[in-house]
Amino acid sequence: MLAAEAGVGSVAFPILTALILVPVIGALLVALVPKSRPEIPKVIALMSSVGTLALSLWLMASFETGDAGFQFVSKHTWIEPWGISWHLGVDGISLFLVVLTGVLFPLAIVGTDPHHDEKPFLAWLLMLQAGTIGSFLSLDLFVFFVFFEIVLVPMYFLIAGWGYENRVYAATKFFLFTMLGSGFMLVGLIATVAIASRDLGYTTFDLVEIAEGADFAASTGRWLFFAFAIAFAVKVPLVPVHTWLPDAHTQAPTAGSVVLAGVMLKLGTYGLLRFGLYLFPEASFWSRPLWLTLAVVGIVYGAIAATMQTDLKRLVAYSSVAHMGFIVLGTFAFTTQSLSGAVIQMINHGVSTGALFLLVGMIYERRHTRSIAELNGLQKVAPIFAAGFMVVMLSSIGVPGLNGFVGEFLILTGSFLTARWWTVVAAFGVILAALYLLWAYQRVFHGEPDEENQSFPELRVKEGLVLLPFLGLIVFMGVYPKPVLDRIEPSIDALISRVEDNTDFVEPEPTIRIGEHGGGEPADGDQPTDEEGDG
Amino acid sequence: MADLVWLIPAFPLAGVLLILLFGRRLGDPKAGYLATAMVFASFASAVLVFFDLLSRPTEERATVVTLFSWLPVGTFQVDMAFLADPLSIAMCLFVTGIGGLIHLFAVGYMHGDPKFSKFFLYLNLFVFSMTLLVLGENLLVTFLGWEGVGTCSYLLIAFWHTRESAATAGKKAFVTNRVGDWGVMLAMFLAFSAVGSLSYSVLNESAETGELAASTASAIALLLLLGATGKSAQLPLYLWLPDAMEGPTPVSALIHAATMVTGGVFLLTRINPVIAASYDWVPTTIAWIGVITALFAATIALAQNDIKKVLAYSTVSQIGYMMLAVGTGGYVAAIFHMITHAAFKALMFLGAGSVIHGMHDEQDMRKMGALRTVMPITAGTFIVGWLAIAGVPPFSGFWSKDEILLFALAESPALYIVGIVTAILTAFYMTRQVIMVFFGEAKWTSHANEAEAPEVAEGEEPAETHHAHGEFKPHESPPVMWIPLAVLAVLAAIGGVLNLPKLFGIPGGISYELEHWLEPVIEFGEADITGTWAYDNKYILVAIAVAAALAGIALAWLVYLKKRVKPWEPTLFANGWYYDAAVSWFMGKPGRDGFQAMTDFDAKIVDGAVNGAGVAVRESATQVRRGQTGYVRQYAGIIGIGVVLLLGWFVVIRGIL
Amino acid sequence: MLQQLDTFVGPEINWFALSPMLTLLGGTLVLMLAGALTPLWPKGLYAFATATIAGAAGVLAMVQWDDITDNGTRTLVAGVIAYDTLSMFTTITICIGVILVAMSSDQYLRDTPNDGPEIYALYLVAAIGGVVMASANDLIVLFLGLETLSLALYVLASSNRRSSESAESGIKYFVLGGFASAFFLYGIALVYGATGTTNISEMVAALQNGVDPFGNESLALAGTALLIVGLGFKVAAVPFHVWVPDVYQGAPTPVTAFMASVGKVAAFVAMLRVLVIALPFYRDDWRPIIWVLALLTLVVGSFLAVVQTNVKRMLAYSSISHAGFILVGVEAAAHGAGEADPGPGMPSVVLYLILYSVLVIGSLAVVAVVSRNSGGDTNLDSFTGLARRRPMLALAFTVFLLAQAGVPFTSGFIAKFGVIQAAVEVDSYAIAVIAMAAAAVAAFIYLRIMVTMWTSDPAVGADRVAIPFSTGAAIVAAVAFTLVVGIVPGWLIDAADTVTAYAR
Amino acid sequence: MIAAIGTTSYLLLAAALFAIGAFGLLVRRNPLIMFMCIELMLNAANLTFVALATQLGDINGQTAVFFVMVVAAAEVVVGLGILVSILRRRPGATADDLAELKG
Amino acid sequence: MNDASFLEYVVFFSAAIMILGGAIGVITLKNPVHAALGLVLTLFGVAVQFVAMEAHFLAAVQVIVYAGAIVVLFLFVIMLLGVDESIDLSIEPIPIQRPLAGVMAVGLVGLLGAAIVRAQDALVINPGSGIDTATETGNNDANIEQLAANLYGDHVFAFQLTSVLLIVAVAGTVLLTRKWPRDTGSTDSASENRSSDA
Repeated sequence: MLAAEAGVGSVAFPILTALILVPVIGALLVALVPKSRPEIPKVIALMSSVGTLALSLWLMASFETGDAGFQFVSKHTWIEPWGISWHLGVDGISLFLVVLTGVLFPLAIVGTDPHHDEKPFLAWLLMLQAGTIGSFLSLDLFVFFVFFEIVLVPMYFLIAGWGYENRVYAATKFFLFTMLGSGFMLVGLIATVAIASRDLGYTTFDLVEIAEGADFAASTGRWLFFAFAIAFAVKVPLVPVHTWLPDAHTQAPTAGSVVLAGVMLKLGTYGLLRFGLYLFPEASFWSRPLWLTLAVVGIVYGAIAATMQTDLKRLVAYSSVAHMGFIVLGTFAFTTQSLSGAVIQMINHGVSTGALFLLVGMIYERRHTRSIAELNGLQKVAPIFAAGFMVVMLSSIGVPGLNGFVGEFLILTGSFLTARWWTVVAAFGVILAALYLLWAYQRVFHGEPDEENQSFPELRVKEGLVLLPFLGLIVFMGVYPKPVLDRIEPSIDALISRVEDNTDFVEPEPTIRIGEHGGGEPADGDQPTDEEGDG
Repeated sequence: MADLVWLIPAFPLAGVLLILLFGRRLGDPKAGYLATAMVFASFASAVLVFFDLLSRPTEERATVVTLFSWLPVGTFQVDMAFLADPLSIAMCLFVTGIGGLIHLFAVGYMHGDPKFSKFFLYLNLFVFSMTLLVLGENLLVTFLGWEGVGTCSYLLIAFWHTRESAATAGKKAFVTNRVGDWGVMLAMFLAFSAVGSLSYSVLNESAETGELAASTASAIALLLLLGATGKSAQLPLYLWLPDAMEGPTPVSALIHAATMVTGGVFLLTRINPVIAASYDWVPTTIAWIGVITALFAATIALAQNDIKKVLAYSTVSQIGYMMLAVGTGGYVAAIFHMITHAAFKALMFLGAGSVIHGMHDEQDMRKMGALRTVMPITAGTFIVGWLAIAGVPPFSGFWSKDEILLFALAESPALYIVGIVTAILTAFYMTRQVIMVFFGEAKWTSHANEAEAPEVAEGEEPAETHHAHGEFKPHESPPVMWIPLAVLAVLAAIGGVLNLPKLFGIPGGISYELEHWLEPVIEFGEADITGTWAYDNKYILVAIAVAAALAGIALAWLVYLKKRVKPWEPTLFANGWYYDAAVSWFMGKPGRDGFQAMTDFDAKIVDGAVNGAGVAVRESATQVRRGQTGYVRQYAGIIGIGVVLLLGWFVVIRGIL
Repeated sequence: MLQQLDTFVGPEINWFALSPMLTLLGGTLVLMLAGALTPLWPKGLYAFATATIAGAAGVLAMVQWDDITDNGTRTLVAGVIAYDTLSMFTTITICIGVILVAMSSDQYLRDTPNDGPEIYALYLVAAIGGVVMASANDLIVLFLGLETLSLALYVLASSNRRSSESAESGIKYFVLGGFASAFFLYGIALVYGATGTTNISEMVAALQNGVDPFGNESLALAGTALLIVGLGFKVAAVPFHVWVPDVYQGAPTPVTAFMASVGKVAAFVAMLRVLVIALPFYRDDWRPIIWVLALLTLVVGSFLAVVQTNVKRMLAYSSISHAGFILVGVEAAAHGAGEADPGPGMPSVVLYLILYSVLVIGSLAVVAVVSRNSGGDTNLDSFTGLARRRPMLALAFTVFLLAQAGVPFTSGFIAKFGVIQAAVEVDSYAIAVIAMAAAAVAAFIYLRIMVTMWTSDPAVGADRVAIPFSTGAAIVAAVAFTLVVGIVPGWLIDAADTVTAYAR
Repeated sequence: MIAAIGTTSYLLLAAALFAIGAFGLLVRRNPLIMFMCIELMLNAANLTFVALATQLGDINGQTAVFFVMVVAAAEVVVGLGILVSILRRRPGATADDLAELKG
Repeated sequence: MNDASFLEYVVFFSAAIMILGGAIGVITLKNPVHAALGLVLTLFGVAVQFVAMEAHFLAAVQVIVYAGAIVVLFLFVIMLLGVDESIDLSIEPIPIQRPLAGVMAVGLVGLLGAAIVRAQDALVINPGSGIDTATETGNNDANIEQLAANLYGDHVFAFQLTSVLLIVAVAGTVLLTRKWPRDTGSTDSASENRSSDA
C-alpha cells in the first residue's frame, strides 16, 4: 500500500540523488586541494555541507504532509543482472533523519577543528555524510547495505586518525563489531531476495516490491528478520552488544562523536523500522517481547552504568545507550504514539546528545581532560557555558518544554497501551537520567573551582554560534513539535496498519469520550485497558 | 475577558525573556523591580479574570483557552490549553499576589548579590511555571509546570552553587521530585489508556459518570498521590524540603512555603472526582499520610535551632494538614488552609529572612533573642504569623485548621486526635521560636564567631552578599523589605474571612465564600458531612481547638521564657527520626555499591567477553601457527594426512559404507 | 606401412580457436630468441613486449568470445580443448594478470638485479599452462597444463638467486608441488580406470550411462579424492595450503603476485572443470568435502593472518582465506553441477577470481615498491607512516585493502557479494555466515596495515619511496579497475553469467 | 591376455610403490632422494595406467604414460636446477636446513 | 596351471620384488648413489612389467628415458655436488614425522588397496577398441604404430604441449644457472632455445 503512492510528488530535479552526491563531490574537491592552500578545504567542506543542508530543507519544505508513501522517488537500474536498482525515496520516517544529518554536519565542521591534517579529516567527514544520507534514503536492499557498510570506513578513519589515546583500539573494535553484525545482515538480505524471488518470479532487491510482493513463511521470515536485526542491534546499540560504543565515543574526535551519536546510531533504529517492521511485520511482532526486554534492560543498564562513569564523555556515551533503548521500546510497542515518539526521539537524541558531545569536546579543548574528578566549579568561571550545558542537560533529562521530553513521553505513553509493565520499568530511566546527569553536572560545574579550573575560558562567540542552533532546536522541538509530528504520523499509521494486516495485532485505541476537544480519530469500541497481543 | 487568562503566565514569561536579554544591563535593583512588576501585572490579569468569572452564573465559571496543539499524535491529542475556573484562578490569585510581595522583598534581600538579575530570572521563570501548573487544562500542561517549578527550585536551591551543601540540596530536591514525577507520568499513561485523553474535563467527567473503573481510578489517584508526596514534601519523600533551606530565604518563602509545595495538594484537589470514584481506602490512605506527616514533622520542629529549619518542618506539617483535608474530602478546607498558610508562612519566612538579614546571616536561634527591641516591625509581623499558625482566633490559621479538623473527625476520631496533638505541638514549637528569636535576653550582644556552631557555618552565605552593612548590630530591614511583611501580616490576620463558618454572630451572608466560589469544581463540601456528630457539635470542636492552641503556647511560655520546665528536645527529634540519615546511608552505601557492581560487570564481563573473543582468536592462531614449522617434510606430512582423510571419506564412507 | 601412414588422418585443428595460446607461445619464443640474440634491450622493453603479447592474446580471446556467443561452444583438437566462455573468461583474466605482473616486475627485476627475457618468457609460458588448465577437456591435457604452470612457477619462485629465501621457497614449492601432482596423476589414473577414458566429455557420458555403479565407483571415488588433493594444493585449500605462506613470502614479490593471481585462477577453473563439469555424477560425494575445505580454509586463513607481522605473509594468509571464499562459490556450484542450469556458483567463482587477481597484484605491487627502499624488507614496520611519505601510494594500498576486506564500492565487495549470493541461493546458509564472520576477522589485518600507514609517523630517515613508472601505471590501472567494477559491475557480472554454458 | 595375473595385482603393486614413494618423501632429508621418491610415485602412476590400459584394451592409457615420462624428465631437470642453485651456495644442505620461512 | 601362466607368475613376482626392493632401497639407503641405483632397479622392474603387459614401446622408453637419462642426471648432480653421507637416518629431528609418515603410508596402501580390491570384479574387460599387440597381429610394430597414431591423432595437442613443457625446463635452467651480472650466459641459452624448438 506504500508502493501505491510511490512516485507521488517526485520532482524533475533528482533532489535525493543530489543530497547524496553533493557531499561526495565536496569530499573529492577537498581531497584534491593542494597542500599549499590549507585554508581552502574548510571553505569547500562548509559550502558543500551547507548546500546539503539547503537541499534537505528544501526537501522538507516541499514534502507532502499527510502522504504516507515514499516521495521524490527516483529509480534507475544499477546492476541489472542482479536486479539491483538505484532506488531512493523519502517518507515521514526518513525525512527528518535526513534533515538532522543536514543540520549536524555543518555544525560539526564549524564547531570542531582537527589538530592535524584538516584536509583528509574534512573529506572523510563529508564521505560520512553522504553515506548516512544514502542509507536513510535508499529503498533498495543492496543500496541500503552498501551505504550502511560504507559509513564504517570514514568513521574508522576519523576515530583512528584524529581520536585520543586509545583510538586505534576503539576504531578497530567499532569496525569489526559492526562488520560482524552486518555480515549476518548481508546473508539475511540475500536470502530475503532469493526467497522473495521465488514468490515474485524474478530477482529484485527493491524493498517495496519485496515487501509488497513476497509473503514469507512465518519461520522463514523470523530467521531473516533476525539476520537483519543482529546488525541493527549492534548499531543501535542494544545491550549486550553495546560495548563498542563507549570506547568509540570516548576516543573519537568531537566531530566524530557528534556525528556518531547524532546520526550513525540512528541507522540501527531506522533499520529496525524500515527493514524490521516494514519488511518483516510478522517476525518483528512475534519477537517483540525480546526487543522490549532488551530495550528496557538497555534503558536501566545504560543509565546505571552512566551514573558510575568517571569519564565525562563515556558518561554521555552510556546515556546514549539508555536513550536508544527508549527508541527501541517505542519501535516495538506498535502504537502510533510510541512509533512517532521513537522517530522524533531519534531526532531529539541526535540534537541533545550531539550538543552534549560538542560541549564535552569544548571542555576537553580547554582542559585536556575528560575526567570528571579533575573538573570542578566551572559554573563560577564560565557561567554562560554552564548555562548552555544546563539547557542541553535538562533536555537530555527530559524536562517538559524541551525536546527530550516529547520523544520519551510519546514513546512511554504509546508503549503503555501495549507493553504496560515494560513501560513501568522503563519510566525509571527518567529518574536515573536525572540522577546521573545532575550528579555529573554538580561535580563538574558546581563548587569552588580549583586552580587548574580557575583559568577555564568562557564560551567563545564562534562556539556560541555553533551552540545556538542546537538550543533553538531543543526549545522549538519541545514546545511546538506539531509540524514534525504531522509529517511523521501518516507513514507511521501506514506502518502499523501493515503490521495489523500481517498479524493478529490490533492497535488498541483508547476510548475517546464525547466532549473531547481537538481532532481525535473516531473511537472504536476497544476496551482501553486491555493489552492486545501482549504476553 | 477570561480569554485573557493566557496573560497570567505571559507576563512572567516576558519577564524571563527581558531579563535574559537585558538582565545584566538593568542590573541591581532595576531587574528586580522589572520582575516584580511582571508578577504584579500577572496578578492584575488574574484579578481581571476573577471578576469576569465572578460576573458569570456559577455553572459557566470555566473557560478553556487553547493556544496551540502541543502533542497531536493519532488519538493522543494534547493542547497547550489553559483552564480558567474558580480553582485555578483562586490559586493564581494567591500565587501571583504573594509571589509579587516576595519578589518585592527579594529586591531588598538580594541587594548586592553578584547574580542579582539571574536570581530574578529564575524567580520569574518559577512564577511562569507555577501559573502553568495551576492553569493547565490537562495533566500534561500541569506536568509541564510541575517539572518547571521543580527545575526552578533546583536552580534556586543551588543558587549559591559554589557551596557544596547548596549544590547537593538542589540535586537532592530534583531527584526526589523525579521519583514523584514517575508516579505522575504513569498516572498520565493510565489516564490516557483509560479515557483516551489527559484533559481534566474528560477525566473528571468520566469519573463522575462512573465510566472510569474504580480500579483504574484508584491507581491514578495513588500514582498522583506519589507525585504529590514528592512535590508537597510528604512522607516518604519529604526529605528534600529541609535541605532546600540552603536556598536564599525569599526562595524558601515563595517556593518552599507558599506556592510550589502546595502543588501536590492542588493536583489532588483538581482530580477530586477521580478520588471520589476510587476505592474507599484510597482517600483514607491520603488522609493518614497527611496526618502522620503533620505529626512527624511537628515533632522534628520541636528540636530545631535553625530558624529556617523550624519553619521548613512546620511547612511540611501544615501541608500534612492539607493532605488530611484532601483525604477526608475537605477540599475546600485544603484550599482554604493552603491560602491562609501561604500568607502566614510566607510572612514568617520573610520575617525570618529579615531577621537573618538583620543578624548578618545568622540563622541559629540560640544566638538571637530580644530582637523585638531592635527590629520591631519584623517582630510584630512575625508575631501575627505566629498567632495565625498557632490557631488562635480570629487569625486566619485558626479558621482553616478548624475546618480541617472538623472533616477529620467526621471521617474518623483517630485522625482528629492526631490532628489535635499536632495542633498543640505546632503552637508549642512556634511559640518556642518566637520566644527564642524575639523575647528573652539578647544573646547577640556577645556575638560569637561562626566557628562555634557548625550548622551556622554551613548556613553561611557568600560574604560579598552583605558588604553593604557595617560592623555588627542587628537592625531593622529597609522598607522594600518590611512593606511586604506588613501586607502579608494583614492577610494572615484577616485571611479567615474567605471562608468563615456559620458560627455565633457571624452573618450568614459572608460565610463559606470560598466554598461557594469553588462549588463548580468541588462538589464535595461541608454540606456532605452534615449529620455527622462532628458537624452537629462544631462548638465543642472550636473550643477544643482553641484550648489546644492556648495550651501549646502556654507550655512553651513556661518552658522557654519562664524557664519553669526544662526544655525537652530529644536528639531523635533533632535528627528527624534519623530518616534522612538512613536514606542517605542507603543511597551512599549499598545503592552506590550496587551501581558500581553493575558497572564493573559491564566493563569486566560484557566487554571482557568481547575482548576475550579477540584474545581467543589470537591465542588459537598462535597455537596453530606453531604447526607451520617451515620443515618441508612436515608440510608433506600434513598434506599426506589430508590425503588419507579424503581417501577415507571417499573410499570408506562414501564407497564402502 | 606406407599405406598405413596414408590412412592416418590427424584431427582437424582450428588454429584460430587456439590463437590465444599460440600468441602466448609465439611471444615466448620471440622473447627468448630475441633476448638471447640481442643481449642488451632497452630497459623495460621486455616488460612492455610481454604486456603487449598478453594483451594481444587477451584481445583475441575477446574476439573468440563473440564467436562463441554467435556460434556456440564446441571442443577442439579431437575434443581435448573446451572452446567456451569459461575458458575465454579465464584466458582474459590470466592475460590481465600477466600484463599487470609484467608491468610491476620491470623495475623490481632491474633492482634485484634479475632482468632478462627468461622471467618474462616464463610468465608467458606459465600463462599458457594456466590457459590450458582452464580450457582442458581432457585430464591428461589438464595435467600437462598444470605441470607447465607449476614448473614455471617453481623456477620463478627461486629466480632471485641473491636471496636465500627465494631459493628456499623454490625448493619447498617444488618438492610439495611434485608430491601433490603425483597424487593428481595417480588420481587421473584411477579415474581412467573407472571410466575408461581421460576425456571429460566421454567421461561424463560413461558415468551417465552408468558403468556398474558398485565396483568402479570405488576406483572413481578414490581417484576423485586424489584429484581434489592435487587441485586443493594448487588453490591452497587447508590442509593443502601449507606451502603458501612460505612460498609467497620467499618468492620475489611480482612472482608472488603471479602465483596468487594466475596460479589461483587456473587452479580454480581447473577445479571447476574436473569437479563440476567432469564429475557431477559424484557431486554428492565431493560436495561435503568442498564444504569442509572451505570452512577450514576460511578459518585458518583468517585466524593465522591475524598473528603475522610480515605484510607479504599477511597477504599470503589472506589469499588463503580468499581461496576459502572462492571454495564457498565452488560449493554452491556443486549443488547445480551437471544440470542444465548449474546455478550462480560458477559465475560467482570466475567473478571472484578476476576481481581478486587484480586486487592481489595491485597490493603486491605496492608492497614491491615499498620494499624497494627498505632493502626488500616487507615487515609491517617498513609501512610505518607511508601516508606521510607517499600519500597516493598509501591511498592506493588502502583501496586494495578495503576491497579485500569487502567494503562496498570496491570490486572486493562485488566479489564477496556474488559468492555469498550463490551460496545463499542454494540454501547453504551456514557456510555463508561463516564466510562473513571469517571476513570480519580477516578485516583486522587490513585495518592493522592501514593504521600503520596512516596513523603513525614515518621512522626517522625513512625517505620517500620512488615509484617506477611501469609499476605506478599498473597500480593506477588496478585501482581504477577496482573502483570502476565496484561502482558499475553489471557488465562483468553479465559476462561471468555466461560461463555456465560450458562445452563438454 | 593377462590370463593368470589379474590387473588387480598390478594395481596393488602400483599402490604399494606409490605409498613407499610418499613415505620416502616424508622420511628422507636429502632433497635428491626426495626427488627420487617423487619419481617412484610417478612410476606407480605409470604402472597403474598401463595395467588399466591393458585391462580396458584402450591405448590412451599407454599414451598417457608417454606424457608422464616427459613430465618427469622436465620436472627432474627443473628440480635439479633449483637444487643445484641452492646447494652450490650451501653444500650438504638437507631439506630440514631450509626452514627459515615459518610461522 | 600351465607353463605360460607359471612364467607370468615368475615374471610378475620377480619384477614386483625388483620394484619394491628398489623402492625400499631408495628410501632406506644412506648413500645417494646407492639410492639412485635402487631407483634404477625399480625402473627396470617397471619396464619388465610393461613388457609383461606387452607395452613394448613404453618399456623401451622407460629404460631409455628413465633409467638412462633421468637417473644419469641424478648421478651427475650427485657427483657435481659431491656425495655426502652426513645424514644419519637413525635419528629424526622432527619428532612426530615418522609416525606421521607411517600412518600416511599405511593409510594410502590400505585405502587404495581397498578401492582396488573392491573394483576388481567390476573391471570391464576390453570395452575399448583393443590394443594391437605383436602376439595378436603378427606385426611387431603394431603397438608402436597404434601408439603413434593415438599420439599424433587424439593427443596431438598434448604432444605439442610437451614441447612447451620443455621450453619451461630450458628457460628455467637457463635462468637458474645463469651468472649475474649477465655475461656469457646468453649464447648457450640461445643455442638451447634453437635445439628445443626443432
